[in-house]
Amino acid sequence: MIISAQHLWLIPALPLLAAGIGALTPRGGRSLSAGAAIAAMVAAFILSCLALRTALIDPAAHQTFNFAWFDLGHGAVRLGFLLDPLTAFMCVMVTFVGALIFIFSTGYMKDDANFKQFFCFLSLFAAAMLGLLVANSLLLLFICWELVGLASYLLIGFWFHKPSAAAAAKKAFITTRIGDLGFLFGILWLYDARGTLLFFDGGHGVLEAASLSAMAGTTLSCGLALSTAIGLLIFCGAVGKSGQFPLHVWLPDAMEGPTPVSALIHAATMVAAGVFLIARVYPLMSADQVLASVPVHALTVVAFIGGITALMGACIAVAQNDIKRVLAFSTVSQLGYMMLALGVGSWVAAIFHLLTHAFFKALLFLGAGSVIHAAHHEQDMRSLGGLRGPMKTTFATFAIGMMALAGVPFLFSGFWSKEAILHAALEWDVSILPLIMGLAAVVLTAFYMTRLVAEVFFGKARSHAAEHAHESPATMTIPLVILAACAIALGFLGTPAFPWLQAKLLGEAEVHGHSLLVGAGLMGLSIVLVALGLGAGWAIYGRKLRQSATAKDPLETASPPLFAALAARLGFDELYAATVGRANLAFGALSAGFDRYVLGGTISFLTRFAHFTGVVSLENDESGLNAGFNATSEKLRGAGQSYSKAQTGDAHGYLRVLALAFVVLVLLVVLGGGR
Amino acid sequence: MIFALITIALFTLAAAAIAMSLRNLVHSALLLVVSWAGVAMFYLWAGAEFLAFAQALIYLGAISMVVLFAVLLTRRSLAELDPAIDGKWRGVTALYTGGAVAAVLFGAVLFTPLNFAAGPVRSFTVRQLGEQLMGPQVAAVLVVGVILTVALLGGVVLAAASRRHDKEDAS
Amino acid sequence: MNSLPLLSLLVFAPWAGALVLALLPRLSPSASRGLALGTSLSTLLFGLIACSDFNPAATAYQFVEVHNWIRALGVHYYLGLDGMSLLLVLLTGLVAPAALLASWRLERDVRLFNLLFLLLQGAALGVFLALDFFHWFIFWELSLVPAFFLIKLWGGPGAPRAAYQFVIYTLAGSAFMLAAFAAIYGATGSLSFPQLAHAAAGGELAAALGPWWIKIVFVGVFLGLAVKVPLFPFHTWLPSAYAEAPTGASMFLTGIMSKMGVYGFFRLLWPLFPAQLHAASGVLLWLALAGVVLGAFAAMAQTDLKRMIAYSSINHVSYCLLALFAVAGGGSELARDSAATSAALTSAKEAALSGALLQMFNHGLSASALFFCAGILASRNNGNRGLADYGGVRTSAPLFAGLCGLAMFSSIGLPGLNGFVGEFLIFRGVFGLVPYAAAVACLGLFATAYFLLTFWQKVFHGPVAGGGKNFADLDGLELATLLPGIVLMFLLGLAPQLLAGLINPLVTTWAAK
Amino acid sequence: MSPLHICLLFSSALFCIGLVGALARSNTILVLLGIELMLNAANINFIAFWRYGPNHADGTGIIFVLFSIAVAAAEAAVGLALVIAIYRHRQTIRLQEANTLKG
Repeated sequence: MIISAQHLWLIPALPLLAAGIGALTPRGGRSLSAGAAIAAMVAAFILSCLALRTALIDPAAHQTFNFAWFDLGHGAVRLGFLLDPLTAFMCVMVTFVGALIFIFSTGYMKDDANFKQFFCFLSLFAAAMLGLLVANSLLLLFICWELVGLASYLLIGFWFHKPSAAAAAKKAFITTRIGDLGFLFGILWLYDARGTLLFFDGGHGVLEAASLSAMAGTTLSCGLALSTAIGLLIFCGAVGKSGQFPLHVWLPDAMEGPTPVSALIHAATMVAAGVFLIARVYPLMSADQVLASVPVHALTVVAFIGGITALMGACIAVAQNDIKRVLAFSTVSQLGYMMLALGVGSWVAAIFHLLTHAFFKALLFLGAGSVIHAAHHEQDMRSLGGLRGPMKTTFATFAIGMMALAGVPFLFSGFWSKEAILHAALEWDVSILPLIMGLAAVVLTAFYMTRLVAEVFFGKARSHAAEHAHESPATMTIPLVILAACAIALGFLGTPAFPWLQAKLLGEAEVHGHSLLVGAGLMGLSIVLVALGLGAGWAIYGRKLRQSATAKDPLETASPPLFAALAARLGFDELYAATVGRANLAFGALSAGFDRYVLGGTISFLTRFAHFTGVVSLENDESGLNAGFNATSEKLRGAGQSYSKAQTGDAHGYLRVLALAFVVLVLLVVLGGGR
Repeated sequence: MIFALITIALFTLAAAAIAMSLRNLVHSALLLVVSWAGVAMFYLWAGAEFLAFAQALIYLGAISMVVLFAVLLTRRSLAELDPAIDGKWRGVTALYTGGAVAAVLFGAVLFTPLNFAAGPVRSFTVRQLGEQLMGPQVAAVLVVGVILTVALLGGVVLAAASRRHDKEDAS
Repeated sequence: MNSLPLLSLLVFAPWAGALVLALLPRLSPSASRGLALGTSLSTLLFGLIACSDFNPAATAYQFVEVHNWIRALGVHYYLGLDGMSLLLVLLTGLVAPAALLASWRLERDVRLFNLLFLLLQGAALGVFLALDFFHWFIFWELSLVPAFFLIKLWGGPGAPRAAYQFVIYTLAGSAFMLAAFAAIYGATGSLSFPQLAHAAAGGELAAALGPWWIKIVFVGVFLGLAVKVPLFPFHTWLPSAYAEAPTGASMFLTGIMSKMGVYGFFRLLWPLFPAQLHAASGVLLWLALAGVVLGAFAAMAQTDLKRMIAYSSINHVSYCLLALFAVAGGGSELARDSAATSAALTSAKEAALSGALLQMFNHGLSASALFFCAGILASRNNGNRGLADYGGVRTSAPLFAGLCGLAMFSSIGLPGLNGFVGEFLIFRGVFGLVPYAAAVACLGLFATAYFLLTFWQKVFHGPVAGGGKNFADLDGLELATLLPGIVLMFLLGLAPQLLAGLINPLVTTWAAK
Repeated sequence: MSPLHICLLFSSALFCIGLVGALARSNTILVLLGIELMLNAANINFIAFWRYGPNHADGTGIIFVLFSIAVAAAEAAVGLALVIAIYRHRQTIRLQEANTLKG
């Protein structure tokens, strides 16, 4: 069976169907809902593999299938599907990780009342995510982009009766929407400039040479190239979705959702969508590279944002106590790495890291989920401890994930992908700063992961829940084992000696292996740094294990203000609440007040004025005068009332006024000289 | 011709003026009937025979009866008389207002050059009238018919429903 | 093409129903409900017949019925339908029965309520189909009378005041419009929209009125329409009127009545005064932007659910006008490379206009659904509509929460639901014509998401509290009211071609002007 | 002075008499009758202009007066019915006391 671009719609359609089934089954249909979701994911995985096979036949080709969505004016709004190695690899990863997490969820969510709904939302998410991957149109991509946002919203707020979960869901949606507005604006600009949003359309697409040179050749009044401006706006969307500085604040809070959600959406797939987006529009982002004399290149901004995020996320992760929050900030940091890779010009390194990260971070989250499940939803690692004994499988797999994340050399996939990124940063000739930030983050990553493992799995159980923990069921451990295997194996897709993945992504049919010695100095340095981080972590947390849940953290004892600042996540939430949030509410109150007092006041003034004239027109109603000025007139009704004062009910009076008015009118006309 | 016109006018105006100043309502009403008859004569004079007939039928025949009934129904006793003019102030202002309007109207009439030829009396036959009414003006005739029907119903309802209103107001 | 006087049937079917209701004073409440619903649905049927016989490729008026009416004044009985009218007729056919179903549980004076409602529906349809100012205006004003009584008699505690405010405001606006059309009639002797539009395109209208008068006349017509829409700052009657009206009337007011104003802008103001609109578009654009942004932010500060939705209604309707004003302005201030200019401008105009038309339909669906949901909330909790009066409703009423959430996300403009397509096209067009306006309007998008999600969070999420306790989920009747709209939201979100196909040729013609 | 002038003066005078009557009298019936007089005055004008005007043949004036008379009849019927209703209600027909519509 050959899967080509025009069949690609099947991949997102299958989970969508499963979501529909999930939505329409009655409350009792738990197994139907979950079964449909898993079956759809497995089927989508098989289709994705077939698509990958098709894509690898000619990696450089972009197979497209475009169609008109609806008529608009002389043309139509067109959408399309795109099949190339990037799409195919991402699809395989999403469906594979997704299927495993779905299976894990059947165990994890077994006792939840809304079990069916959970799988419905998960399937909806998978459908949207896969749609995002196969899109050949920025518009279709944006549509799916928003839909994954919706699924994320629904799933973060899955335990909606918890106020914190409800608030976190809203925060996630709103924060990413800020970025999405920039993204939307970029789309509008691109659409306006090029008249289409298709990526590849036989030479007319926005990512094709003619379009790119036209956009790079247009200079705006501010000195930026058009492609830079559009690229930066699109990057705004990626900043929001991928939790980059300064919009990263929603991602840690998103851990309010069930752990499989954190694993799937907020670690492996959705948050990486921003990276995917930039990789997808990479020709556009890099179109301004040919220009020497522009104030800023789009990719430079990406690199610095990525570097800052990588370092900041890693710093904050050091001081977190909630097991999922540590992992969340680690995700922020790793996404920063990917952005850094994109920025310094190696999008294949970014995608490589994206793929490996998806596996080992999903593994870590599911491992954390397994721990949390076993410890009756105890997430604070100060209250855990000593789980190495009762939860052997979880511990082993978690350790593999931890080593992959920390970048332990040679055996683990994280090492190779991180190495590719650092290598690219080294070769970047604009600035050395991103490389330094990346290297600093390497140390910190190794450090905080050691801290995490030491606190959770070593020492003695520090709470009742931890003492009674036992290994999770097979539905949960089997996915862990599979993911752990992948976390090791995946690294060998892209070693410097045999960069198969990179070659395929770049569309090179041949694999040109480099020697391990290329960049060996950098590799050596990073190995030393990893060792440093691991050693420091073990020295501080491993040798002298925590004795009780209330004991102070060694770092806190060493430097309380720094630890407090990091634990408070550098105060970003408070900053935003004090500035953006407050300004927002203030503007809201201002608008309402404007409506009520200024407009209402104007009308009230007009009313009073009308009231006044009404009173004057009535010769002999003095009480009206007093009443008129005292009465707080109620908008127009007040005017009506004051005019009604003229309504004396005296028919003679009316007639008299009528007659006299007639006389006056005629005299006016006559004395005024006719017309 | 002009003499006839002036006679009719003076006759009508005199009747109307006296009617408006009499204290006895019944007398007033009767004099008004005379005045309406004067108007009917004017229509005859002007050559609008059908209108004269209509005026006689409606005003002299119908409205006068209604007025008399109303007068009789609303009086507690036949002997009771209304003051002709209710208070000095009201009378004076009425006269001033009327005088001002009259001055304006007379001025307007007298100072407007009206260059229409005073041709012979041309009659307008009932047949012509009927054709007009049933032809171009048929919509208006329908509307008038509806108005008359509604007015009839309204009159009946108003006169008949008053007892219930009394009760409601009392409660 | 059709021997039946289809459009007359459309307009007068509801009135015939109202007449029957009026003549049968002893009709039982349930029978009158059924009769009203049936009559109301019949307009949907006629609308669908019109839709199936409609030829989208022809941009002229179709199913035209012209009869001499008052020959002396040159007044014709003139009905006709084009893509825009068809869209709104279909919308009326959808929203009105839903609103009647929403009022099914009303107990007080059922017959009178249904009678007034049918009158209102007939008047609205008349506005959408009439092509001669004379009876167009009659329909326009007649829609006020039943709306006034519906608000005043069945509304909340503040209803009488809100109803007076509503009527006085709208009447004041209409008075200006009537005077303006009297002037037009005096100058041209014609009241038929197509004729006048033709005259305006040829410059004869301006010549007949003179340069000074045409401005005054433009302002008069503008005022009449702006109050009805309402355009900022003529909107102050709206929040209380929408909030105090009974649920069914709120649904109709926001779904149909506000569209009457927008329709007027497209049918009257733009074709008749293109040059004046062009000249004024800079100012008007800011007014529409103020509606978009301030409407959304004012909604954020509301604590009463219905007032909040009312303000969001201002925000959404302002998008339509934003698009129109941007198109009328023509994007002339843009400095572009000349080769691409005209083609790019035209396609931006096409996008903005289709967006505006689609937005009218979409907002009709989503806002009426939201008002219905607010009505359900209020009806289960003694009429309390405060945001703080509820909590955790989703726990006890998941179905209701889900459907209300869909309506809400449609209103936010989530892709995949109907709201997105219209808003995206409007933004696309406005960006191409007046980029800064699109940038400012983005604030409105953000605020809309913010306050609707706040509403959702406070009412549906969190621990069960207040009115959320023992909240009964939707029953069959409520489901029947809500579900067709929700299904359509999905359908139109995924296949906008269903509507776009009807209006596209028309829009293309407009944009080429 | 042409006959048309005389006709117009006649109608003006009749109108003013009606007006003074309506203004001066307090009896509602007489006020109504004053108004009837004013209507008659207006009718006289129609006829006068029809008689001396250029478009004699189409009879517009006559038709107008005909309608006017019809409406006047309706008005009189309703007006007098109202008077009777007010009288029953308030035991008076003095116009000054019928001021329920006072704002």
